[in-house]
Amino acid sequence: MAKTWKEWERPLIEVEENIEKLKQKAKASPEAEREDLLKRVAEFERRRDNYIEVMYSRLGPWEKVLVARADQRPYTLDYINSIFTNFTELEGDRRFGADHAIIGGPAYLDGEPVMVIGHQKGRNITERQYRNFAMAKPEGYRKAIRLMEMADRFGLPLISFVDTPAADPSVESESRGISEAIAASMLKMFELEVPSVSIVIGEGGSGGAIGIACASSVLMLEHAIYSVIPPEGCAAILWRMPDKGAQAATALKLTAAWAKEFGLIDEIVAEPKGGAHRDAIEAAGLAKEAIVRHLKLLKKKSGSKLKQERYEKFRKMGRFLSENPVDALAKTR
Amino acid sequence: MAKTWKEWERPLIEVEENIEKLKQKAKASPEAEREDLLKRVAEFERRRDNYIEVMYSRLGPWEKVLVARADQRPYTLDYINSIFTNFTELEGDRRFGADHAIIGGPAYLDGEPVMVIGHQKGRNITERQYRNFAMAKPEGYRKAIRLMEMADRFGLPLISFVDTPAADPSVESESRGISEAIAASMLKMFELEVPSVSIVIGEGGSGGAIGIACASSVLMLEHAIYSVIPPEGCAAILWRMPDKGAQAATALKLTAAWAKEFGLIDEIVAEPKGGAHRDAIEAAGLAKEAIVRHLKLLKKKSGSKLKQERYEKFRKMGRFLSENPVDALAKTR
Amino acid sequence: MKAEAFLQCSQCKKILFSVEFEQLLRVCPHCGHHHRLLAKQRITATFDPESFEELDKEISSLDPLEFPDYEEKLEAAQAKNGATDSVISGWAKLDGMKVSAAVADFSFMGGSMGSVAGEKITRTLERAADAHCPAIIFCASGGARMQEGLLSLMQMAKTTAAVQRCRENGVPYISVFTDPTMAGVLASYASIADIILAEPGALIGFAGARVSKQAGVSKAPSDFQTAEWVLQNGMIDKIVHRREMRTTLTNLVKMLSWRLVKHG
Amino acid sequence: MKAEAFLQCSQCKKILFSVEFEQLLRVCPHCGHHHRLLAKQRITATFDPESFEELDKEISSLDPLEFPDYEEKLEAAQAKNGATDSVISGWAKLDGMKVSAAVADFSFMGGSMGSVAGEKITRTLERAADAHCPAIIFCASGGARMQEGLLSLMQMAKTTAAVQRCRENGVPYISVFTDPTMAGVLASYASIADIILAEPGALIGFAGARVSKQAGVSKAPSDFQTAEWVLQNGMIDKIVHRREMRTTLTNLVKMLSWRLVKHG
Ligand SMILES: [Zn+2]
Ligand SMILES: [Zn+2]
Repeated sequence: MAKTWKEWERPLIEVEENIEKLKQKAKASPEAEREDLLKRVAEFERRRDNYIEVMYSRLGPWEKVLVARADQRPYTLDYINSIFTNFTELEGDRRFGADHAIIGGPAYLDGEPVMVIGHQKGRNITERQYRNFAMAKPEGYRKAIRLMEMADRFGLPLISFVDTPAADPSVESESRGISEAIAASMLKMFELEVPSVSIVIGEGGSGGAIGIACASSVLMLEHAIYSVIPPEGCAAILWRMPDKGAQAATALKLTAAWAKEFGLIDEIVAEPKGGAHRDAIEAAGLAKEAIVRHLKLLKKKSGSKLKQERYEKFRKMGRFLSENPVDALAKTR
Repeated sequence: MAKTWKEWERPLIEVEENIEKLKQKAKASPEAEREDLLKRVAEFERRRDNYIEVMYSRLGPWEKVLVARADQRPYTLDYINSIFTNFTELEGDRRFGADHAIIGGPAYLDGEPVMVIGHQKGRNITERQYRNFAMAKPEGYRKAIRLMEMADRFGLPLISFVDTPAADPSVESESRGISEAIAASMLKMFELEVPSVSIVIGEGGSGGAIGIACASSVLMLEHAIYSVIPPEGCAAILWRMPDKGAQAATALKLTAAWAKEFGLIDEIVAEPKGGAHRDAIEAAGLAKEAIVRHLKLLKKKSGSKLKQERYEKFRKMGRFLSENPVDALAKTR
Repeated sequence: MKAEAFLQCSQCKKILFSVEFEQLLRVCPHCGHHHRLLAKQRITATFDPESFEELDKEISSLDPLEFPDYEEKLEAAQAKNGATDSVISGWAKLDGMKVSAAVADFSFMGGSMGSVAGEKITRTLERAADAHCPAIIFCASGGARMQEGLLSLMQMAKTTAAVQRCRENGVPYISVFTDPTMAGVLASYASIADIILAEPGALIGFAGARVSKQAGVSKAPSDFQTAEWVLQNGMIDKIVHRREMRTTLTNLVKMLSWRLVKHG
Repeated sequence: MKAEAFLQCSQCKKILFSVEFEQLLRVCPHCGHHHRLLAKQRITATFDPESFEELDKEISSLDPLEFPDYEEKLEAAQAKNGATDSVISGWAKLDGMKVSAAVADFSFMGGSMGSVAGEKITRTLERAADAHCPAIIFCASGGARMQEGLLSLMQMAKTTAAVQRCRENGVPYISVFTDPTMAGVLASYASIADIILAEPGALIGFAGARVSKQAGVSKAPSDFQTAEWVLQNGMIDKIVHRREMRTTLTNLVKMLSWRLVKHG
């Protein structure tokens, strides 16, 4: 079982390498042979594309985990830079400190201002440490709350990008109330009278994710995951075997399809063929289209209506058995 | 020039000691002499009472500083215990840590609930350290803000006791935003739709004091002080002589009479003869009478009216020269 | 459970009279350790006698994910505990005053919050908001119920939204952290109550102590994640001994709901 | 002041062309040090050319406490600086957009806030709230003006109350911390702006560094009370180079006042 996205995509990478070699060979070959080689390159490329398409249309839960965590996957700032203009990062939580795992600030979306927040991962070791692996501390959530308040005060719709393995569980974060910060952030999202759209672009990791994902519309990328616990953690608890992550991923039903099936997200946003990391620009374009479409509908509603509908949407979440006929009806949703 | 209240009250203390000696002597004397001695005791006591009355009716600014800081002066908890019932201290700032320099919680005032907050000094070394000399950190002000929000949410009038040399100026307090905390606390007081009464009971020390003193009615005890800077600090800046505190105290006009004269407080609350420390129960009784009287008037007003009048009261504070006839009128207030 | 005449305090190892131990609300007379209570014991210890009226009894957990062994675990917990899930909810009274209450039971699958617990907490808060009476929730939970996957995570959002309803209606909500109050429960409705009380020594935290200690740079102090540590960090308002809980709650609830109850 | 052709950077000691130095808005081309600006220079550097319309010119300081030497100090400052007090206030424009602005001048009695500065700041915020246009305040102050005693302290409350007016009217308020922004100014209107920007290297703090270092247990880091340290502590939103200030302010102000300006 592959443990990383790179390991799992290795066959594909080998094909890519062979294609590259053939291309080089063709370049160095005499005219007569070259044509033949280039034909083979084209054939390989066609097959590779087919392979990618099939492979990515049949991703199992564990492969989704690997893809969602892929270190080439576009991160929040990639989406921000593609989708918005004039993004101006604002930093302060006004309480304790700067947090680089959650970023945010106002920006224009098609010429109208919005407030953007999101978890930010790092692409290399230095960046990852700077971003604390996108695990936000209390300061991150309190900054998010401040920006949400600002959005509400000035009538800017809120858009949040969700991509975190979990909230920071360190002793320091405990001591400054990471639990309170997450809960207060959710509470603030339910108070907002502006439209809000959340989009899970990679890892929707438990409390750290839901902390900024209580929006009017919750979208989820095709290959993103959203889970109450990391599959490895689940496996460790269930079977005392953290390496049974794949089984746990299956058991947890952490895919976009299941989230939609259970009525916990509003829409699955398609990714480019072969995953968002194969075409970050196209991925951002697809995400933007969905965000804009949802915002357009939400903007027609009054603040109190937005609040009420947001409440009702989350209010319905859950599945249980009820002997009360009214509940019983409700649960068949 | 006396530097402490004890030093300054020394003559009085000596008189007290002499009276005590005479009493002991009388007790040990034969009947014949005793009567004479007791007469002398009575005479001394009468003179002492006169002396106290005269002394405390003519306190200069520096003597007020000494009395306001007196380590026998009643502190916030003394007033709370006398004035209210069922006071239940609530501790959390929900952000960083407990602060013991500002305390607060709900309590009953004549059978109706109110929210009480106040700076708390300590009476011995251990207590003083525990209370950080009543110098609140950001946590203290953020706790106060939380309690004010709670008061507003549940319609409890707010009563604050002001008694601090200053806000905590340490590196840690700076790093967690003591300035923001004070400003946000004032801001919250202007947002309240419940009646609020502040009473300066001892030292009203600059930003640390005003942070919880932006109330609908601001009262001040007869011998309390209220100042933009400690007189010693002022002397250090002006004359590079911190021991010229007495001159600076005079220059700063930090007495209740001046605060009233400038329209910066609403009422001076009388203290028992010889100062609040001579009869803490009576002092609390006098404070309670004033608080209750102000609250009674304030409770008749709507939330928006309270807010507006609070705004207008502070809006008028300041003295300046204006060539504009409208301002000129205003400044003659 | 068979009633034994004696038992041993798990904390100080001293031998206790069972009858006395129960009279002391399961607080050890020697070391003061607050032993866990079953939900029903908590209700008896806290609210006016006979005042508790249980609601939401008709709902129970499904196995929406068809999660390995979940059905068996649920059935075993139900059989052992007698309740249908980890939270009991309903109306109660404190010194005659009506309150909407929920009490979690750690002995039922670690007090974990799945769809049923989330629904009961939500209803408890909604009833308080609608009836304009205070809400009191005793927390005791290891966190979200893994076996219901994302549905469990969403209970954090759902219960938080219900707290917002209480706020909007000016209804006081007090939560009490009992041993343990952790993870998804701590990071949702539990931590945003107007007032938070805790029992002495209760374990209170977001992540398991092992995880926390591995992360970050600071060392965990010896009292890490105890009620005492959490108080010192400003996250709760007061540590209240079990025998004082009823009085403290009554006092607070009366003061904060003064406006809701017509006076004069 | 006589214009010299050359001058020396007080920070890096390098020799600068006066003309170039002014063109660079008094930022040293060698070390990047942001030298202090007079209020008028700040206005020119920030707002649309010729757009600033000064108001509140008619008010000036009294000596209500008859404080030793205050009158003389005031007169000397007025003579030296040309302004009547430490704050200049009025209407201005940013890329054509009307804003209510105030600019403090450290060279006037250390930018201290007495009744006049407090009144001007308050009016600036009130004008913004009433006219539904953004407020921008450049701070530069050692704190409250001691010589006006408690009247100065009350300016903290008064200006804070005016910020509340802006909030209530949904009007954005941006404050910019320039060197130095301290004490009573920092602990009132300055710190509760919707957005806080700072110039690089600006000194920002509540207490004088000497006092801070004596109090408490932590050692002050080498960058204590600089804009960079304050950013790291979450107290401000962004450090902005002086040459970018105009663009950054314009961009932010336009986004936050979108709803105030009728669109579509
Ligand atoms: Zn024991
Ligand atoms: Zn230089």
